[in-house]
Amino acid sequence: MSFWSHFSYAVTIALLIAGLYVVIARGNLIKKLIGLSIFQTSVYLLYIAPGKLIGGTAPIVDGKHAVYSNPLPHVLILTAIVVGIATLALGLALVVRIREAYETIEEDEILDADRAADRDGHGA
Amino acid sequence: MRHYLVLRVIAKLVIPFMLLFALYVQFHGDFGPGGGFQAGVIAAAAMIFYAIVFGLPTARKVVPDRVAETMVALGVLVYAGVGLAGLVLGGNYLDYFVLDHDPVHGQHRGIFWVEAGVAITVSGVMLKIFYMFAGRRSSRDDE
Amino acid sequence: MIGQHLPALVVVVPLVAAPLIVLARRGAAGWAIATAASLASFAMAVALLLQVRAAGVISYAIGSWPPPWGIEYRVDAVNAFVLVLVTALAAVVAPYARRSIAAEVPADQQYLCYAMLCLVLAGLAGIAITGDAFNLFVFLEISSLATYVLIALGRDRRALLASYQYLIMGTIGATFYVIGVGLLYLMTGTLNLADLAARIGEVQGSRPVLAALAFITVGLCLKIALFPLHYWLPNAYAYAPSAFTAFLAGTATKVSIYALLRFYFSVFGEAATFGALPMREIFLVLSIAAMFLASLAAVFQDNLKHMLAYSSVGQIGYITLGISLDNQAGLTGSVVHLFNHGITKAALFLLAGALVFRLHSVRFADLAGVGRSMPLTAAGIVVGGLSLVGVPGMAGFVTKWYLVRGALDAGSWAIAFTPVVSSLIALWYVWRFVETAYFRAPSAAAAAAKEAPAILLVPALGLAFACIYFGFDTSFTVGAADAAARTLLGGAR
Amino acid sequence: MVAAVAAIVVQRNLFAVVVLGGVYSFLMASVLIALDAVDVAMTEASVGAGISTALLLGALYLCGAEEAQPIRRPWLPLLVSLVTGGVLVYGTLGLPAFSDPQAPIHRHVVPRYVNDAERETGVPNVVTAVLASYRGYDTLGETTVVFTAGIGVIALLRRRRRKGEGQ
Amino acid sequence: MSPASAILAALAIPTAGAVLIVACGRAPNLREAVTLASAGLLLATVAALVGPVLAGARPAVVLFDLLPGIPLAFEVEPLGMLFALVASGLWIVNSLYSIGYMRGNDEPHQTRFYACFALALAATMGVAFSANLLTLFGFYELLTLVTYPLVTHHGDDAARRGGRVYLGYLMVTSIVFLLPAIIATWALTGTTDFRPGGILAGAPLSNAALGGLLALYMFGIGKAALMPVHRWLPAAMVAPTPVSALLHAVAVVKAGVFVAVKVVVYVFGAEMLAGVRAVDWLPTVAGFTIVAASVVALRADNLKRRLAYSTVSQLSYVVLAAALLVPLSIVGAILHIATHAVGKITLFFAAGAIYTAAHKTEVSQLDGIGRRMPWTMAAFTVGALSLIGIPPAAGFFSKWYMVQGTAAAGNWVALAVIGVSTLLNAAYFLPIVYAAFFRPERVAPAHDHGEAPLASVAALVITAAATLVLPFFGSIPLALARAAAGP
Repeated sequence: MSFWSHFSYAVTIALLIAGLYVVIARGNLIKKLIGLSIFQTSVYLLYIAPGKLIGGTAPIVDGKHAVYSNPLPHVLILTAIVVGIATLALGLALVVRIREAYETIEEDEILDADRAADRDGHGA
Repeated sequence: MRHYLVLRVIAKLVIPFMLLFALYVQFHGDFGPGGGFQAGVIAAAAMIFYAIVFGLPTARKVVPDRVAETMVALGVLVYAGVGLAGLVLGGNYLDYFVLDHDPVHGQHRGIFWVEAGVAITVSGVMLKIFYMFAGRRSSRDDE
Repeated sequence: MIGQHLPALVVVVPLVAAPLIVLARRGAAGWAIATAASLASFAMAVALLLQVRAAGVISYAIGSWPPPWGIEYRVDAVNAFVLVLVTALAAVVAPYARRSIAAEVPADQQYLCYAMLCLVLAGLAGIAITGDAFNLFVFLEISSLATYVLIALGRDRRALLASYQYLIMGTIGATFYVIGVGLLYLMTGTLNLADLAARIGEVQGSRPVLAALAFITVGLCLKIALFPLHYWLPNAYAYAPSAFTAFLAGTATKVSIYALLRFYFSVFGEAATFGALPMREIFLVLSIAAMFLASLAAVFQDNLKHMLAYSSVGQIGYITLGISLDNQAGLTGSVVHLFNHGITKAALFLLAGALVFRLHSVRFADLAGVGRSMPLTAAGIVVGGLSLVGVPGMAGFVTKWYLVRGALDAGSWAIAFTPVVSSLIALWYVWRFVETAYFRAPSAAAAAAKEAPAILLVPALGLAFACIYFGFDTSFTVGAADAAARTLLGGAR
Repeated sequence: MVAAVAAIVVQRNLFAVVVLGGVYSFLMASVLIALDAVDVAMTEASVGAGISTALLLGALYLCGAEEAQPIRRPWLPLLVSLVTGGVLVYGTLGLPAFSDPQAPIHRHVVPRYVNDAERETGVPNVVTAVLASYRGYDTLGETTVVFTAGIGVIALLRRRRRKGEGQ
Repeated sequence: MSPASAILAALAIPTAGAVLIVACGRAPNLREAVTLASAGLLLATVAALVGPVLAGARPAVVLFDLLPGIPLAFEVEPLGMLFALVASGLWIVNSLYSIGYMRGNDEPHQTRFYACFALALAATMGVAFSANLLTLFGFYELLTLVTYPLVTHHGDDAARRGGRVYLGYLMVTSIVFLLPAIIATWALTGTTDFRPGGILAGAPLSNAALGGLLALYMFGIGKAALMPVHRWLPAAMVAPTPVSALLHAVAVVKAGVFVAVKVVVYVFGAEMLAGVRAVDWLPTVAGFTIVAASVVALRADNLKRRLAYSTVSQLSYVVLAAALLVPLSIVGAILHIATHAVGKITLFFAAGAIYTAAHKTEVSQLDGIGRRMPWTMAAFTVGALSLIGIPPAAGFFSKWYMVQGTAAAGNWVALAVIGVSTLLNAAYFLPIVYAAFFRPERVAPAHDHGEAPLASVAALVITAAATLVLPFFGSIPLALARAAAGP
């Protein structure tokens, strides 16, 4: 198998690594979410690319074509995209609330604030 | 951006077309790309555009919060309802064949309704989310 | 006629209930609908279990599209049991929720709370019952999103951060799962679990399959909060509204464990799972680490909910230990512990909720002497605690009995000692509560408190009693678990 | 596309990051079209470039746009993500080659969709057919996810007196 | 009442008693009346079983499956019969005594005290009659749990600390050693039922494994207080004296040695063990415990502490004798459970009476106290004689059988141990008696006191009397012991 035969995977993996890295490494809650969505989009290619057949067309049946690319991954990824945006929206809403409760969206500053609160004997 | 006359005129022109396009995507989804989800998004985008141009309160008059929230729930109910209809008519859950004496028509009908359900919920949700963020914004300004 | 559609209805009923609640826009109505829905799906789950016992595996083709083209619901001894657990806890928690949520959540959000509860129930039930790998992911996300929201509705502002962290971890986990499923799909061309199991044979041991195994394992273990991936769990449990914590603690991790079992034994197959990669050793080490480190962490919490949360991480170690033993007795122990720990932890968190309801706090400092002012609640917590420890006559004992037996069958005395020793750590942290509640001068709050209202006590003590009942009458739990273990080991699916 | 992502990783001004994110989504959409996934492309464009960008901007407006301090101890996260990638590389190298018509995904299950969908459902767009009928239950779930997110956001952001918070 | 239903009644009566006690918490007199009544009923019920059992019947009840194949089941065999007889008999006297003691020192939480006490008896009956290891284990743990509130009765820091040690030792040993041993037995033999001649007899076990299993059992039964797991016994001394009496004479430690003997006889089987070299460590450990504990007792000045260590050593007699594995010694062991019970309870009653009347706890304070409390100290003397093993006190006879046993087993070390420890017993008891009667009071007591409250004195006189007359009516215990020891 040549490198090109798996090129799409290489791209996928590059995106995946970048996204995951942002999620874990960054302290800014919004930046984390962006990383998360990149991480999710990387999966799209993993599903879609293998569905492509060179010489094929979009899976909309008309008399003219014989070869169609695989529709099932498309369906799955449509769902995946929707799930992704839903998660993003929810995450952002959370971030907004966090911002209002803590006046910051930097993770470690928030943790410091909580520790301080603990020292003052607050807490659940 | 209240006083950008040009923008408002353009908006008045564009928005109906956006909605039209949404409907096209909705119903042409069987033959070309597109379907309930995309249609819902576009419709919502149109409303959001309207809200940005003419201001949140105006938009809220056109589509009140209550309506948006109802849409959110309604869409799911429509979709799940189609499934239950399949049950009642003696098929399995989400069985479209039984929706019409001719199974293929049944399929058509089922797909039409579920796509509608998706569109309703999606547009409702998008709009509602936008209202929420925007509303939050104004609330934070006057806090 | 209804009978044959139970598999769909058990999920759809709560799923439809959610939008209805949103339309109702009222706390009271929402509560009524949620309760009705959860009771209904509980009844249906029981009926399903009986059907499965009578007729064997039930397959339900949604949309009448035969699998693998359509999505299939498939009920066997394993997931019928899990379904009963999930819906039963929902049916217990729902009545309890009214007062508890009213006390902890602002009025205009309560009906949303109930809608979310229904969605979580629908999602978890969907995970448990589905026979389609991708459908499992969709319902996993339904339950997860609803869970994030419910956690964030907790009173403490830390609930927000806990929810956010869970959202990040949960999404990463779900995405890992999708990657794994994707790899499997690319190798076999199908998403139906049974079909996968049938077709995976020819590509068994190939690299993508191994990678898929790895990804699915990590993804699900994030959801399971298997040590050391439990980072999100304690705060999530501690700051969510009490009623929901009980439901979450009793069901969410359990269902994920079920999914893992399903993939290991039904899809990949026992041999491949434990043969290809050193899964057994990995799980053994992690389980033991959880059983000791997490339990020890539980000892040093200053807050009852945190203590219970860490104890959950430890108890999950018991379950995975049984998996790693990979023999009849061990798996029976695991599955039976799914149930026993489910009811035990739910009971404990419900009672903790009763404490919150009266004392507005579950810190040990405020619980001092609560044994006198709230005797029933405290007694219930002691019962649940003893069940965690695994005192004979309690549900927890049955688990330990089978785990030790499993370890002995696996021929290792060393492993046999781990569950019993770690149960002593459980004794340690449970006794911290006992001494605080009974042998310390009452705190101001505790002295003022009255016993919790009946609507909170009845469900909670009901579960606490169940801990004792299933310690004596093990015919249901062990019977079902034994059948489940056979199904898994037999790979009959 | 990779470049855009790289930029996102290093860039610390969140506005820029969001805009780049939009660019990235458009690129992704075009790639998807190239792969014949028109529906997906359309969705990705409207969602990734449209909605999520709008949401992010809204959130930024509420939360401020500067990402504060540089990354602490980047090595562990780097390691984790690299290991993950590594496992995936290991896995993908065993996969069938690009556009191999003999790959299982083209031989099993799918043929029925492509060949019989129009006859069975009367819908020429196979994607729609599968989405709404064959795997309609997934789509119901997907709709429910959207619904959940919607009321979730309502629950979180409805203006409420903030009693009890931060105590 | 049929024997089977008698078994269930033996469990039900104390339980119901506990419920009633809680119900009558407001009215102390009624409450104590309930206690005494249920104690009397229990003794009657248990006594009703003696006849059939001596006649060779083995009344049994099988309730329902606890685990598949392992039912909650009871069966009365001679050993359990004797144990139940002793426990229920002493409960009466002990309640009588408690009434005097608890009122004399107006202790708090008396309702809780009596209720837990009754429950402890119920658990003891369960232990005595259980027909398989699982049932036994359940009641064994239950006994630990219900006695915990008794040990921590005062609820202060000292009590909490004592309670921790108590619970810690008993739970750790039973869960970490006993439970795996039971499960292993189940895994090996497929059953947990007690059987004359033992169930492990046919099991495929190497000698080493057998020795290990025996070790798990013997140290798992922490209640038998075999060194080094004896620490909980002195720690539990923080409890009120009637509780100490319960722990030492009526229920807890007795349950320990009872289970130990039962395991040796009905799980391993004496004949089977007799051939195994790998179990020879047991007599050694027991012997060491006997001597070491006696030495500690000798050096203890606190009276109750001295009694506690004396218990540790006396119980190891039982284990030692059982470990000799010859019928005579086993008879001795079983008899010793009974004789030590009556003797030791007398001593504790006396100690408690002294504390109640004179608030004295140290041996060195007891000079001349015999003149003020003649009955008490007389009883104390009788108890002491019995434990030393001087005829005609009951202790002599059990020791006599043990000595014969050592001879029969040809184990001269054990014989020596018994001899030495007898001297030590004398050395730590007789000085007390001497000082009490023949030394003048060094300091006049703070307040001029006489005997303890009547109830207490009555109780300790009864037990002392029992110590003296037991030998003359010793036929029943002896018969039971013989029946249990098998051929």
